[in-house]
Amino acid sequence: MNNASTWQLLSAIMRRDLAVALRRRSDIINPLLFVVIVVTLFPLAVGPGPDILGRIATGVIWVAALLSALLGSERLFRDDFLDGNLEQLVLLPAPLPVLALGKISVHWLLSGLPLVILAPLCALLLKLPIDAWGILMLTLLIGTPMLSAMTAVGAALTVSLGRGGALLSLLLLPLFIPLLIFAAAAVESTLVGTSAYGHVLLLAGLMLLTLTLAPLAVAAAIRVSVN
Amino acid sequence: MWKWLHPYAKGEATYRLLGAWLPWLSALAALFVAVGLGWGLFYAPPDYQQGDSYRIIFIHVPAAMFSMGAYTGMAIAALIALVWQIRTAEWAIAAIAPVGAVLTFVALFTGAVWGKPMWGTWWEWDARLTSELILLFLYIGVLALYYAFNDARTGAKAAAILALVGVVNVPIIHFSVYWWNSLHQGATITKFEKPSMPVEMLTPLLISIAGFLFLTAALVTQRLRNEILKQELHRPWAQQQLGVEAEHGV
Amino acid sequence: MSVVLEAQQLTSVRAGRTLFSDLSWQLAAGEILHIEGPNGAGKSTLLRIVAGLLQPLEGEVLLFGQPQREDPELWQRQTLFIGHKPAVKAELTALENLHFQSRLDGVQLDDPWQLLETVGLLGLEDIPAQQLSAGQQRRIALARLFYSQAKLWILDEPFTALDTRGIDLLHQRFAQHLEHGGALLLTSHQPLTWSGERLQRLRIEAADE
Amino acid sequence: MAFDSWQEAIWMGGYGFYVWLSFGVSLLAIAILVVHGLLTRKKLAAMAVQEQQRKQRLARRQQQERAQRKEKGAQ
Repeated sequence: MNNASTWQLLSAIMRRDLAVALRRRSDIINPLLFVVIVVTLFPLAVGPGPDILGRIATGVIWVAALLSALLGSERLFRDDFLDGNLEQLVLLPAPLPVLALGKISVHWLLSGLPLVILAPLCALLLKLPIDAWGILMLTLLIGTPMLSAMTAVGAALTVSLGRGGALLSLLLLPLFIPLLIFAAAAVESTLVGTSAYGHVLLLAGLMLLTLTLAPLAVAAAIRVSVN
Repeated sequence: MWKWLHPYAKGEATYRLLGAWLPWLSALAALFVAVGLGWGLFYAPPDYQQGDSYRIIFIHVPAAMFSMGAYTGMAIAALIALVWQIRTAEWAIAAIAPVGAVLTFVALFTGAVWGKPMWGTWWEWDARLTSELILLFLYIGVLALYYAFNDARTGAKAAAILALVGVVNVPIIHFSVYWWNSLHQGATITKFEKPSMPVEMLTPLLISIAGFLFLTAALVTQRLRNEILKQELHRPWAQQQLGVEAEHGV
Repeated sequence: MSVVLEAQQLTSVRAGRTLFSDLSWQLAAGEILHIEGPNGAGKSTLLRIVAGLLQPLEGEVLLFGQPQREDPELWQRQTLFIGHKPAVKAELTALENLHFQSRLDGVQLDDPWQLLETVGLLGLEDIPAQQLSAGQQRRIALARLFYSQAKLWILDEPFTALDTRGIDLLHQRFAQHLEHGGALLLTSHQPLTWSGERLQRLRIEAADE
Repeated sequence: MAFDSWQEAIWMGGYGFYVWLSFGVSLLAIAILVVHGLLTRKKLAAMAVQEQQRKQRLARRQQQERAQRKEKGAQ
């Protein structure tokens, strides 16, 4: 008889995911390096003038963040699927969406949060005016959990395919559009001196909605994938 | 509620029912589309501002309407497939998605062509065009996922989940794109929607919309019938339908 | 003997092929059910249905008379499933794997070292699992059986990659489990060295249309 | 009729190219969809025939085997 409570199971799952991820540090670092390299390429492509760079900085950083989220998304469920832990996850006596949210949280902790911390460096490289750094980090802080949750949906849907890479971006990138629009607009409005309060509020609302619904979709997708 | 129907009988019964509808739907579609488009092309008066270029509206607006409508229909089928595990609903996803994708393409193409005389460019980041483009990506995503799996049932379920995720996102994407458009292009006015339309233009438009409704229904029916046959190909009734005499008890 | 597990008219269709239909059986406490059949007959599918990973097209599975669908959580608390894939994290050591796995199984391990010794992994405990052999990884997975309190064990090819000593060890553990009123459902290509009437055999073969 | 002649109707006040391009491509796209549906049905029929032939082959082989076994039994 397995008497573990949902919280005990959730904490065990999260601790194990953390322990595994910390053994494979390159999986954490590579997507971050990817962002830095993409950001470095832009000044080389469009010229280093601060007016152009400052204008496109937010967009570049956000698009790079979206792409790096895709890059790191396979890590979410691929190993669990291959070694059989995904089916054991389904068989745990706890609501699967809760466990899925746990896995999403760990993924965010190791991919989203470092990106937020890295943002000032990217902003510096792209000559984003320093007044906008704070709001850029704030939008990333609100937006990256959404990225983790949405990529989890896509990763769970394609995990049993083995070659999900290109398909995954087709599925996910259209769904990232609202996030991209509102995050960029928030930074933009700060740059032109108006309040970004409304945008941030909207982003926060979207984040709550995503974090509520995405775990349900992830759970359903995992059940389909372990078939 | 569905238990009383034998699972093997469901496919055949649905197939026959759809077969009874198909000629009527096709006839209605042909009639209404022909009348609506013919009237719109030749008998409706020209627009006082846009001249005759506005006639694209008779195909653009219905296509745009049912590109969204088909997505909603697909999402409803997805919900039924996931909650009640009804296989016909799973197949309906595969039947609706290509039709919706083509309607989206039509809306996108006509919109772009219309943009040339209106804005002087083949592609304008207009709100409706942009959201139709994203809708096209969503359709392609559902189709790609559906056919990516070896097991048809797994593919259908995965596509159903994606369709539901998409339908939650479509209004958000739509709103965000319109809002983004107003932010960046305050000068360009979306000319697709007219505040008021004279009756001589509205009547053919409504007929055309009705025609596209029947057309969508007929196309989906045709594909759903194919999909049922494909999944039940090994059953004797399906082979009979396809003109193969099934042999029993060798 | 009380009936632990009951299958009622199970039918499963995978990729358009009927694997089995109208399959019914009972499994009482203290009994083993050995599923036999050629490759692709649907043995694993049947096990996964009983575990709750798959839904049968028709029919139902009952545990202590309770249908699976009614309370899946209770079902998961009473059963233990080990499939083809060992569910061992390649990056973690044997000890860490046991540590996390036992927590997921709701068990506080008093002496993990004792357990490691039982399954013959003592001395290998701090090597990442990916550097161990297939049989050793299998042993990590099967260590779950030595603390499990679950009433029903569902094991898909448990002897794969094990040496004779490992197989003997498993047999001993199975005997204990049955004595304590547990039930066991398994597939295996190896012959079971099992005597007596506790062993039931069920042969499934892909049904022709 | 909003036009005086068919030439004018095709000319569409100078917008003819855009209007007819839109209508032509749209109808073509829908026609492709219809034809694709019809072709799919044909392909399904071919697959059904194939499957039946496979079954017949299998049945014939089984019959042969049975006959051989009988012969052996007789010997």
